[in-house]
Amino acid sequence: MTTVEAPAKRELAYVQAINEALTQLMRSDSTVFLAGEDVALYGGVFGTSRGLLKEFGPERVVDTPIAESGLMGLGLGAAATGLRPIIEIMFMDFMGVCMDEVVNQVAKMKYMFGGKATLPLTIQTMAGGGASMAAQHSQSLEAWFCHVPGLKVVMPSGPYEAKGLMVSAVQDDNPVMVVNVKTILGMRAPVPEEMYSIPLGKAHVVRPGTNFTIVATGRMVGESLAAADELAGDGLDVEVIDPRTLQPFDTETVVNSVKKTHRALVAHEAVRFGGIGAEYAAQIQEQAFDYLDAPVGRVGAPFAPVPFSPPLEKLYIPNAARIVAEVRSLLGKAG
Amino acid sequence: MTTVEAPAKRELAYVQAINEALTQLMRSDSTVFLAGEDVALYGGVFGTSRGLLKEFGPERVVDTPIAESGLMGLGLGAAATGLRPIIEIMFMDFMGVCMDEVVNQVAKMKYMFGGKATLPLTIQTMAGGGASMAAQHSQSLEAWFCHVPGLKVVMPSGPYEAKGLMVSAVQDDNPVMVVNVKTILGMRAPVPEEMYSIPLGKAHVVRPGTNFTIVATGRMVGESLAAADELAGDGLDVEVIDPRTLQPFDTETVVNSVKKTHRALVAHEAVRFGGIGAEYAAQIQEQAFDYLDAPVGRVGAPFAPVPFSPPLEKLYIPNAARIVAEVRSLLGKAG
Amino acid sequence: MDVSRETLLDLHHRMVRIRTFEEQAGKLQESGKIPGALHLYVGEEAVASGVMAHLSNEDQITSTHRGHGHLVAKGGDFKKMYAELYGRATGYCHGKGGSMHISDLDLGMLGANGIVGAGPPIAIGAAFSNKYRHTQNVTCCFFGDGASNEGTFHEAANMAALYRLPVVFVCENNGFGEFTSQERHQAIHDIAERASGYGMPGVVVDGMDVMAVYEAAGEAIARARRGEGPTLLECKTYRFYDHVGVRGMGVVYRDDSEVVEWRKRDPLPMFEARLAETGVLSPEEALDVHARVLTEVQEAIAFAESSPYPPDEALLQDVYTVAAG
Amino acid sequence: MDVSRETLLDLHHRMVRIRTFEEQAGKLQESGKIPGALHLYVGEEAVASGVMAHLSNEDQITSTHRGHGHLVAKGGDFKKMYAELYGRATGYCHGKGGSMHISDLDLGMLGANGIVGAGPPIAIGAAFSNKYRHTQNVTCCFFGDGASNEGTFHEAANMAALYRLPVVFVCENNGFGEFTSQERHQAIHDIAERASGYGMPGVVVDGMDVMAVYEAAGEAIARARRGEGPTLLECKTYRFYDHVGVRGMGVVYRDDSEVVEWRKRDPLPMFEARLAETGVLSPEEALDVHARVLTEVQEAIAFAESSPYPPDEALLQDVYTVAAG
Ligand SMILES: Cc1ncc(C[n+]2csc(CCOP(=O)(O)OP(=O)(O)O)c2C)c(N)n1
Ligand SMILES: Cc1ncc(C[n+]2csc(CCOP(=O)(O)OP(=O)(O)O)c2C)c(N)n1
Ligand SMILES: [Mg+2]
Ligand SMILES: [Mg+2]
Repeated sequence: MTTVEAPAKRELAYVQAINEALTQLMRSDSTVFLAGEDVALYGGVFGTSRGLLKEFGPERVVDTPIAESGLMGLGLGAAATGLRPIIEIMFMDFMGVCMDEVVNQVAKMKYMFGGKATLPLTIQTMAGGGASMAAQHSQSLEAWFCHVPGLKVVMPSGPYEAKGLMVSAVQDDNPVMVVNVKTILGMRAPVPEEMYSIPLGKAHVVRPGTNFTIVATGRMVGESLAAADELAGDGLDVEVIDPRTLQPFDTETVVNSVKKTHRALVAHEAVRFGGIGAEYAAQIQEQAFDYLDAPVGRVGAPFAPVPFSPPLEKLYIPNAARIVAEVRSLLGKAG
Repeated sequence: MTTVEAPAKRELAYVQAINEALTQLMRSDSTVFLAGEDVALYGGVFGTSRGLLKEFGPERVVDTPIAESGLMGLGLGAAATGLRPIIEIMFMDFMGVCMDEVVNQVAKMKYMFGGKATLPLTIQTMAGGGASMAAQHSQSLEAWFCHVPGLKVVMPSGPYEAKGLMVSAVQDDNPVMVVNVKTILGMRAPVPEEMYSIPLGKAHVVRPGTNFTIVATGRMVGESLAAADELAGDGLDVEVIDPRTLQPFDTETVVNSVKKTHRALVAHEAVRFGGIGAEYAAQIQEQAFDYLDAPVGRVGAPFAPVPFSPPLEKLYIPNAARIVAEVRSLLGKAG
Repeated sequence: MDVSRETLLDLHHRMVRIRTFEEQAGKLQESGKIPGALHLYVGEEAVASGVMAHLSNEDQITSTHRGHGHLVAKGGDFKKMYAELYGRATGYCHGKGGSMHISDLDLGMLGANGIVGAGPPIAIGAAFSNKYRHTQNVTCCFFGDGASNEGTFHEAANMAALYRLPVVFVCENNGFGEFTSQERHQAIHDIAERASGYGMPGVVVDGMDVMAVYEAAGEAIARARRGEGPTLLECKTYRFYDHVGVRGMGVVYRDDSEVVEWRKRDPLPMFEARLAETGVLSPEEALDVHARVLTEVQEAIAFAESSPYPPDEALLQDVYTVAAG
Repeated sequence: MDVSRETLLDLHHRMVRIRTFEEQAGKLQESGKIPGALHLYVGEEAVASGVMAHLSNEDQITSTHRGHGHLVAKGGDFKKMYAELYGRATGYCHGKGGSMHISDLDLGMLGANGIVGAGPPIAIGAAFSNKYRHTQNVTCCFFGDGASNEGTFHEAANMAALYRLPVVFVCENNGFGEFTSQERHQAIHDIAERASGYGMPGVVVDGMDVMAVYEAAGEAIARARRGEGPTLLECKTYRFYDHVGVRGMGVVYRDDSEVVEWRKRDPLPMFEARLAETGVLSPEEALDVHARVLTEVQEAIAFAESSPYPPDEALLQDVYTVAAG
């Protein structure tokens, strides 16, 4: 298993990249199993586990009742007794029905037990809006989990990250939540065929730039690249950074970038108020205060549940245009 | 019912202030009822509802099974059909077992229904460490709920706030979470005898000052006042602001203060990473960037679960000394 | 039990309304006119109709992700319903909820719900409120066989029995939770067996026979109104289409033959045959009903399609109740 | 069923160990030496002892907030236990967990738990693992009457029965959830009645009679080992002291007379009388056992009190597993 940063030739869709990661992980380690609702016979409602039942059988690819607390506890109990579970919570919006297991049990068991427990547990879920699925099937709640000591959180921005981060998550000996983004499951990109990992806790400079830094997560990485192209027209040379791992956050890479560019903005799909962007912005101004020529901006969803009606939802979800607008207003604010 | 800011003569303990608020609210409105675990016969494990069963009877003071999802749903269904419930979740750490009801049902019903629902629901709970109750009975999780559109969140810093904010919460026609702090339940202060309210969304300048702003929540308000006294020795004139309502946050009062003092720090008991202090710090630097002479600092708990062992827990929980140290280091950082 | 002609025709009318609404909704979604996910109620009409015939607008129901049928049976307005599915400002939720959150509090319909198992806790709250306010009203909680495995059902059922709340738990056992058959999600055959564990009666009824549902629901609801507490009423039924959308044959998780078998017991033709035999409603008259309802549906669809989308300002409205004045 | 002398003495020894550990722990807390909340197991010793006598260190248990008795019965080390209650570095959790999180994974004790109802989901995970790894090991899940109303129990019980997992749900029905009596938190008398709703056998046993528990647990555990799936074993017992701490008389939520009645059935003297009658253990020999255990306990307390608190660095250690090298 190697770490490959240079993109390969072969292209895969995001959903296929997840599927390939799961397949290779289960081939390489017999203690890895997948459990979730409709992950086996149906292959996952998003298709991420298609074909796994056939190859690995019902002992290792497990359809569960609709009982997320039981499901998450199953993962915890199995992880604490020598297995390497992958627990799928279909939509991130459903974390509420197993929140105690995630936050009070999974995240804290090791510390409460004085370090004795080792919990190689991966929680896989699907976040984001844009599919007209309304308020209970469209949320991005990663900020909650980044606030919980004991958890790691990753958010892949494309197929390459989807596979590499899934491999890293499953091979890590800690509970890791993999927050995939449902609206970019069809996105295609080169993905190496071998099982590679992407180091947790290291940000990726997606687009190098010299005079503005955009830190973007998940789907907003693509939107930020589009924004960067447009802003190039303003003579702005934007650096786009994808943290890849939201917790632990690679402060160093981001702060070094801002020390170089003197301006920054954080973009995510989650609600802006109390989103992870608040933490990142706070850290940037704490550690690069004397380098900042403008306040650290933030782009996120407005303070409302995700609406169903397509035009309202379109208005709700951050995009390249809003990022461009926010960057321009920050330049206006520049001291 | 009046709004009284001038403190009265009579003193009450924090716990008595809550009890008096509940009593007066139930006397004044027959649609108000209290439900929770051991709130009736036992009077609440913290004593907040002592005497209520005797005065109002079992129809209005309801002991429930240990079933927080059912309990929160009971509050929601009752609120949606004309009652004004107060739902007690004994420890804030238990929000995980009713998280879906709070976040996907209570918070979103009104919006999802196009505004038709009115939900005068109060959720009362107890946060904070310092009582050697370990990782699952000591958390401060308010940041989670401040990130959820549809909820309001208040955090009383003393007896006066405890009564006034409880009254406002119950009289508000929206879901309001009242986050009390268990370690200051014995704290005494003057509390008016009549039923008064404290306006939601308005911060309180607890201590006026000219050259440094500390925004502190809950128990950290008292710690910040102590810190301010000590810092006065450094020739610093610290303004201490208690937001009282965490969501919606009174940005204006805080930003105006910082424009005057040019320096700020946010202090809370919750874990620092991803705490509400991140949002407040991000807002301050966004809206007062040109006035800041130093980065906005933050004091919060380190990135670990709350430990049981008293010396470790003492080390874990933020206090006046840590606030003083952080303020001094910020002055060092001053540009 | 002898049932009045009015009631028989009313039950038939409710079923026709649901069937017609859903068939058209399915077509509209397949043609791309309705966004998002639709969970159709086709095949299960007898359950909602048989229960709702006993309820007034002051009686509440909680629903599920498969909620259109419940709202239609509760008296839902086709225009506002289609407009909601279309995401238009004229919809029940002004376009903000869509299929999974369609609701009408004025009819006591406390909302379709996107979270499986979310209904029971809300239902006991409404029932608690009915009791607290000394009304005779009842709350009916619809939930699926899949939902019966969620902890929320357990907690709510226990509390309902403990407090003797006026609630009826109506389990729509259609044999599947999404794509997982009942025998693959629980080790029991009758979900009603769970009732005794809470101290409430459990009843199993043929969910394809609207009269059977009407009768059993009547008893459970009357019992609740008398203050004798909750009942768990399991209705064995079947979903003719797929979990989401229309397609439902040639799927990996069930045999077409099973669908064919169940379709032989389609609740609507079965009931219409009975109405014809007993001379209550002739086949011609039945066709009339279908035709009238279809016209209503078509008018409602036209209304929805000609309705505006919500204005941009709506995005931030109704997150909170703003104090009057 | 005839039980060997060794087993009888072993059961007695486990009960004496629990009783002595708890009585002393209670005193230490009252004297302010042990911080935080203690939930004592006094009165319920027969349950943990009768179950644990069937388990090896490869068999797991999940526990509750009232977990000392479970860990003692599973073979817990007095020194590490008291040191943990004292919050010392030498404790089972290096002082980080305390009473509510005391655990020893080496003994298969997956932790006391501060969250009511948290055990069952974890237990089915361990049982799933036992099955997955093709072991013959069993997981016993202890939970209270109050916890039986949490949704987590429901979800775990359904999954255990569905997958025929090697788990035994041991309900310690001591008649109260905190300060709420069973009749005030559920409308049923026997929690074992809930078993049939999941498709597993339910058994009620006298939780004050260690032999009865031993026998019933033996059957349920053997059944699980044979791969025949879970059992719900309800043990009727009583908590002699208060929910938290020692005081338990003159409280608002129960009559002293009730406590007095139950104390007449104190599991330890009852069993000792039986051992004396049957000539297995004379009263004098029994006193010897108590004396020896008390000495152990006193040594352990001395060890705890002379142990250091965790160093400051410990605060941030063991939040995560750090990759070796
Ligand atoms: C808490 C939660 N888990 C999972 C889902 C995804 N989901 C939506 S419908 C459904 C199946 C529900 O089955 P059942 O309760 O039998 O209702 P039916 O669809 O058969 O009417 C599932 C698993 C969800 N919406 N909420
Ligand atoms: C989720 C949750 N709700 C409430 C509590 C508070 N609490 C601690 S112990 C307890 C009573 C538990 O009763 P039972 O399960 O019968 O166990 P017992 O104390 O009788 O042994 C309660 C309500 C908790 N710790 N966790
Ligand atoms: Mg179903
Ligand atoms: Mg109990």
